[in-house]
Amino acid sequence: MEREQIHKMLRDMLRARAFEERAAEEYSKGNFTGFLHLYPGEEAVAVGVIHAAEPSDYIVTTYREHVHALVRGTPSKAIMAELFGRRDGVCKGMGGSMHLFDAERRFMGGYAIVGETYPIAIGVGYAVMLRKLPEAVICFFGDGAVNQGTFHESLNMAALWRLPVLFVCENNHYQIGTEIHRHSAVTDVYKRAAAYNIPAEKINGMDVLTVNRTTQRLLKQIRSGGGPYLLELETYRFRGHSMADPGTYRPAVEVHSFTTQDPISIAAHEIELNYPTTDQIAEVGPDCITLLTQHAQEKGQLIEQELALMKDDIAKEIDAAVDFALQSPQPTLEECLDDFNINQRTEILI
Amino acid sequence: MEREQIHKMLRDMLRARAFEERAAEEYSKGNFTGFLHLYPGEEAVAVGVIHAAEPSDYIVTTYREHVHALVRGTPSKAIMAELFGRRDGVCKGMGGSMHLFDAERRFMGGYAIVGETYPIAIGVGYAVMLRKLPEAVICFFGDGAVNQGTFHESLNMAALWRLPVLFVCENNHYQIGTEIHRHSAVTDVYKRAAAYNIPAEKINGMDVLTVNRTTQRLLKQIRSGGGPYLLELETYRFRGHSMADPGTYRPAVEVHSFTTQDPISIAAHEIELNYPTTDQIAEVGPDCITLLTQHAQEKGQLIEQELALMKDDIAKEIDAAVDFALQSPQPTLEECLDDFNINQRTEILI
Amino acid sequence: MREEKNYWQALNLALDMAMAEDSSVFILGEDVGLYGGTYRVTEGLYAKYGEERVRDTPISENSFTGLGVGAAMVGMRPVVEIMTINFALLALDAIINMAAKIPFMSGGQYTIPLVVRMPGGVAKQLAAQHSQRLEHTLMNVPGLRIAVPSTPQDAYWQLRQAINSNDPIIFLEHELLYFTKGILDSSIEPLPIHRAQVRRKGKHLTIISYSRHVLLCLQAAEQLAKQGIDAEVIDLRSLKPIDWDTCAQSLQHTHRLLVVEEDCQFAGSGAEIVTHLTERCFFELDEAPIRVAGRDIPTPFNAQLEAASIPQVADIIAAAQRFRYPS
Amino acid sequence: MREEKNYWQALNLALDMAMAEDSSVFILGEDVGLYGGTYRVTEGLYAKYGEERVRDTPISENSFTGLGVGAAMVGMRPVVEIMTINFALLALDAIINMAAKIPFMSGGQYTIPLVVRMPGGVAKQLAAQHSQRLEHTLMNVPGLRIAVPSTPQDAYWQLRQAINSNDPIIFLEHELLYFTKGILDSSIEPLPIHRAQVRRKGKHLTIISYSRHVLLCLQAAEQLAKQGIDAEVIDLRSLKPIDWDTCAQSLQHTHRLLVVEEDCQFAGSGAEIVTHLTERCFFELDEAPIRVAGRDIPTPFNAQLEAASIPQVADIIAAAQRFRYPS
Ligand SMILES: Cc1ncc(C[n+]2csc(CCOP(=O)(O)OP(=O)(O)O)c2C)c(N)n1
Ligand SMILES: Cc1ncc(C[n+]2csc(CCOP(=O)(O)OP(=O)(O)O)c2C)c(N)n1
Ligand SMILES: [Mg+2]
Ligand SMILES: [Mg+2]
Repeated sequence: MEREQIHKMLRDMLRARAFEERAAEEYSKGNFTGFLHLYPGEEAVAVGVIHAAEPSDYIVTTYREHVHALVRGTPSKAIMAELFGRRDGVCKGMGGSMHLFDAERRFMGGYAIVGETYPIAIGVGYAVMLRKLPEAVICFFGDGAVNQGTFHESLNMAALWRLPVLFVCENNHYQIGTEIHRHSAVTDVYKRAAAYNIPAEKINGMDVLTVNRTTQRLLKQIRSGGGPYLLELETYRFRGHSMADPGTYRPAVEVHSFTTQDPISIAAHEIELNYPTTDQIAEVGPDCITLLTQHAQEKGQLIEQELALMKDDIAKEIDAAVDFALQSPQPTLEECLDDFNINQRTEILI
Repeated sequence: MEREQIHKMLRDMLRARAFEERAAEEYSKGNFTGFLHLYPGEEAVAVGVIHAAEPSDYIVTTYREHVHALVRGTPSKAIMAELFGRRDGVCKGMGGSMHLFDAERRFMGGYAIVGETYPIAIGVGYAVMLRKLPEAVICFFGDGAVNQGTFHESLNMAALWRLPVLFVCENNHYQIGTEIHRHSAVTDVYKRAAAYNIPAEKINGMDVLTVNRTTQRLLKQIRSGGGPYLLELETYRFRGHSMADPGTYRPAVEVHSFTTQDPISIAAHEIELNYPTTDQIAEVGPDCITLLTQHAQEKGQLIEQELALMKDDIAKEIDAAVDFALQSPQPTLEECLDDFNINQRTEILI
Repeated sequence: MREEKNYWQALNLALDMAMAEDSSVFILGEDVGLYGGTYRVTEGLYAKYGEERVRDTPISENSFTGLGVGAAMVGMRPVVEIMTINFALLALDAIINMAAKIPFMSGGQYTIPLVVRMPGGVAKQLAAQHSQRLEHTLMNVPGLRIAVPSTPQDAYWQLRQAINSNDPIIFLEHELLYFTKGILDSSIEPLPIHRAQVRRKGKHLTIISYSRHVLLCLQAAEQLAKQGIDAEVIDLRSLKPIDWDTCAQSLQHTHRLLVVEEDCQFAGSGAEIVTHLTERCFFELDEAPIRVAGRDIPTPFNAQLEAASIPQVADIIAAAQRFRYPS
Repeated sequence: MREEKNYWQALNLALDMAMAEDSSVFILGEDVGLYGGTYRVTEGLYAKYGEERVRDTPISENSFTGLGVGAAMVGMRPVVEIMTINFALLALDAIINMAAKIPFMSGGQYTIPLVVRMPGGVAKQLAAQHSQRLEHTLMNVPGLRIAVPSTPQDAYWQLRQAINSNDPIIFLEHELLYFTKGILDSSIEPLPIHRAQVRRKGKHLTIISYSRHVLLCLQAAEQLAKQGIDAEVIDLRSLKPIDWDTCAQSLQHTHRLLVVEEDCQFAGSGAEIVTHLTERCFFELDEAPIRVAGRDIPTPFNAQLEAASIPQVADIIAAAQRFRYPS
């Protein structure tokens, strides 16, 4: 892969991690509250996949979507301001962490009811199909979301009508505290696509280069009428499910090795209470950022100085985003009622 | 198979057909109205399966369930009275054609929202599992019902927790007017069970003996802890979807041969408007009743006289059922409010 | 055009005209295509516009309604038919959590020009699971609009308006109205979609209703007139928003309020109508408002009890007679 | 036992006692087991009763709620936890078309001793999809009962009563109540589950509310008292059925009705309360009833606007001040 491309991806992964860790910090300071689901550990997924997308492709995501928006090009300050609920947020403070939308970038939203991304994605795909355009829709979802009825319903329709949708499973092995063997009778998500005649494969979601190359191939195929596809990416989240979750149900041994939990050998009392930080996990486990950094260094595509510079730039960008968010005004009740609430808008009542 | 058993099954199939044709007649006379979904053509399914069930097994069915109740042992007069909405109906006139319940016979109800039978069945199965009893739950559903989200959700849970449920697909190739190739991306329903690691097979639903033998084997296995199983039965309905549906979307050539519709070659204008009667279809196509009769006659297990006697008995039984229904009183509003409406019952409000 | 039409024909025509004029309009639902629609509303459109624009779906209500939302976000104008409102319970996440909230949550970035049509109400012996009324539930959802036409003329125009609107609109069609007839005059300038209409002028009491029960109220009013009780009958036409001005104006001269709804009474649609008008017109009211509503029981299959479970003309008359009128 | 407890602890204790006493009680829901429940309500029960009786489920709301219905039909007493009420929109078919209707449709052959617990309400910056209120929708469903406890004492007893009941009961727990404290005294004979309770005696107006907003009404009443306005505060405790007698008795001496609800105002729970009491006590009322309710908008994420979207103590006070009191 090109040096420039690798740099872009590495930069985006570093930005992603920095953004998320800073979001956690601002949350802890009390700058906003609510549910905050962070992405550290899974960066290779969003970065690998979204770097393969054209601006004309569409993206549909879940509540764990800051990084997806960031990688898609939504300015970090507009995302941070949204987390702060401010008027300059990408959704003017109405959506918040779980509901980032960016129409300009065909970023079709973060959905917080598990399983909603499928119908939205096939809907956008249906429109693309009717218009006969060479566009693809990328639909993200977690391993837990696979058991929602909409998965089944929507994949069947996608296959029946050959809709241009790439279904991307971010398999981090957990549905909050429930490990995949305890929520799914078939734990290889890609195998479940056969029930709809949808081709599928599973790859290592920690390896951003493979993720990116695979996605490029698949999107090309989809844009040219190849029909839907399911791509399962194995990954791991370094933090708890959300800021409310210390993640203590995961045995330390698993956290350190990213192996899946053996449901039989784990009893409640065995759980390790000292949950490590993102940095500690990144150090011991396979970390997508470390992997790419090492790869680039080995291939001579990255020197220490470049990395330092990148990190520096990013730190400044994130600082600026927080400043921007802090200075952005609160939206007013009038704006909220008039602009976004259709029940007040009577002019369209033809 | 034993002569006696064959006679029982044949008798039940003949009763079933006679009951349904008479129900259609009474409906046309205006003795009741609403949705009436009839079973002619599919008798081998209900008869074959339910004859394999023990009294301790449970049955969950759809709105097309008169025959299931009949075969399970609910008296024909109690079913007919229910169709008439009378007080002596099995549900005292509150449920009607689509909602037959018979608690005494573990007949857990006819459900009219497509896809409801799965959750009810796994719920009953969960109770059986908790009680560690050697009982099985039989869950009926149509080919169209496979695309409802509950199929996916419930089968996953059934598999995860090894619930004692036999899922029985009555695949008559149609979801009202929509042929299976137009509603399902994978048209072999049994193949979709693999997404949950549930073993499955498809057999000829027109051959009552095979249906019965297979079901016996499967129920035994399930009762002794073998976990859930999916059995797909290929069948065909001779009538339209309901009394409101002349079934004219099915080309005459298909109706006569029971082959599946070729979605490409069928255009709206090609559809044959003169929809044949049950008898006409039974004559030309593979009819489960004809098949069993011939088989029994060939093996010397049925003589002409026995058959005539059976038909005679049945005709009398059905006449009696209609008389009974006609003479049964209308339920009163007081009964309806007091007995069945929990909002009026305050004594339990501890 | 000025012709007598069935209600279903008026809807069919509205769909046909909208599809002919605007290629972004498409229809989806169970058996809307090849089969022609359970209540014939989409008859002929599959042959005319092809299977992509008149799409037969699997039985997957939540997902195909959500499909409509997704398509609407990128500028299509989907008309989703939920075969009957009873199955809408399966699609409420798509309607409430997606369609109604996306415009707001996105800070106004997306509009959802979606119409969800649903035949519903208590028809003839369809039993408890197929006699759902859902007005109250949908009325409570900010971000939705609800149209409830009672005549072929309104059915035609309100559906055209709904398809043209950029907001998600729930279009409730009563199953017993499909074969009612009326004049469809496409030259008459339609009222705004949300405006109520006084169907009968009167001076003694105001009867407010919507959808099929407007017809029953009009029958009741004729009989009441013979007894010297002169009822004004208002057809709301829209349950969200409600045109309160038209209602309040009427109460200013009648001083008596009777609300007729098929919804179960407890927390039904009538509760909002009575409450709002009581708040607004308390000192105009000579007596307590009266509701004539569905009974708070699941719908019995038995035909007589089914009829007893919802307001009949006689119930409306009896209720109107409970007011004390100045002699 | 007489001890100070959190609301969640009271619920936890109720579940524990019920499970210990009756082996037909079992719990299911997302993360209720190994994880211990999102709001800790099921903490410790997985270790104590094992995974079959405290079952962690996949994200399949409609089916696992329906599973509860099926199990209840054969005599189990399932307590289903829907992680938050927001996901109940996916399970309404199981609740409305199955649980509420089966006893009726079967002609009384089956009872459904099912409890469906749901944390809900507007909490802190959970945004539009996680701030659903569903009272109005569930109230309209014949065949359901709805409990809305506001104190640890009620949480404990009403949950025990709900589990003992043979009818399907929706148990609404407000997310902001879990960490409120109160005395749990298991020796006090509990009120029937559906009985309302006068939380504060007063003579000038009757304030009716339920769940978390009862606490806000009591605060408002204290401040109003300082201004010489003496409010009676009624905690409904049950939204279906509603104990109308207790409400009507209060109006007989106050003559003014203020209803406070977190539900969106348009067709919210308050509409039924106002309408019913207006119908019943019209000539007792000196003035038009007033509702203080949630705004008819999806819940904004912004913290200030979120607060503005639901009734605060100041709003209740302001509304009470709008009445004209005899001086
Ligand atoms: C329908 C629904 N049920 C439950 C929840 C609560 N919930 C939020 S995230 C989550 C787990 C989802 O797991 P997964 O799909 O694997 O995504 P991940 O969080 O691991 O990225 C649950 C149960 C929800 N938001 N929506
Ligand atoms: C959720 C839901 N959607 C739609 C319907 C309307 N409907 C009744 S039966 C039916 C077709 C069902 O087909 P299938 O499952 O194959 O059963 P069959 O009628 O062929 O026995 C439909 C769409 C319904 N009852 N429930
Ligand atoms: Mg996960
Ligand atoms: Mg079928």
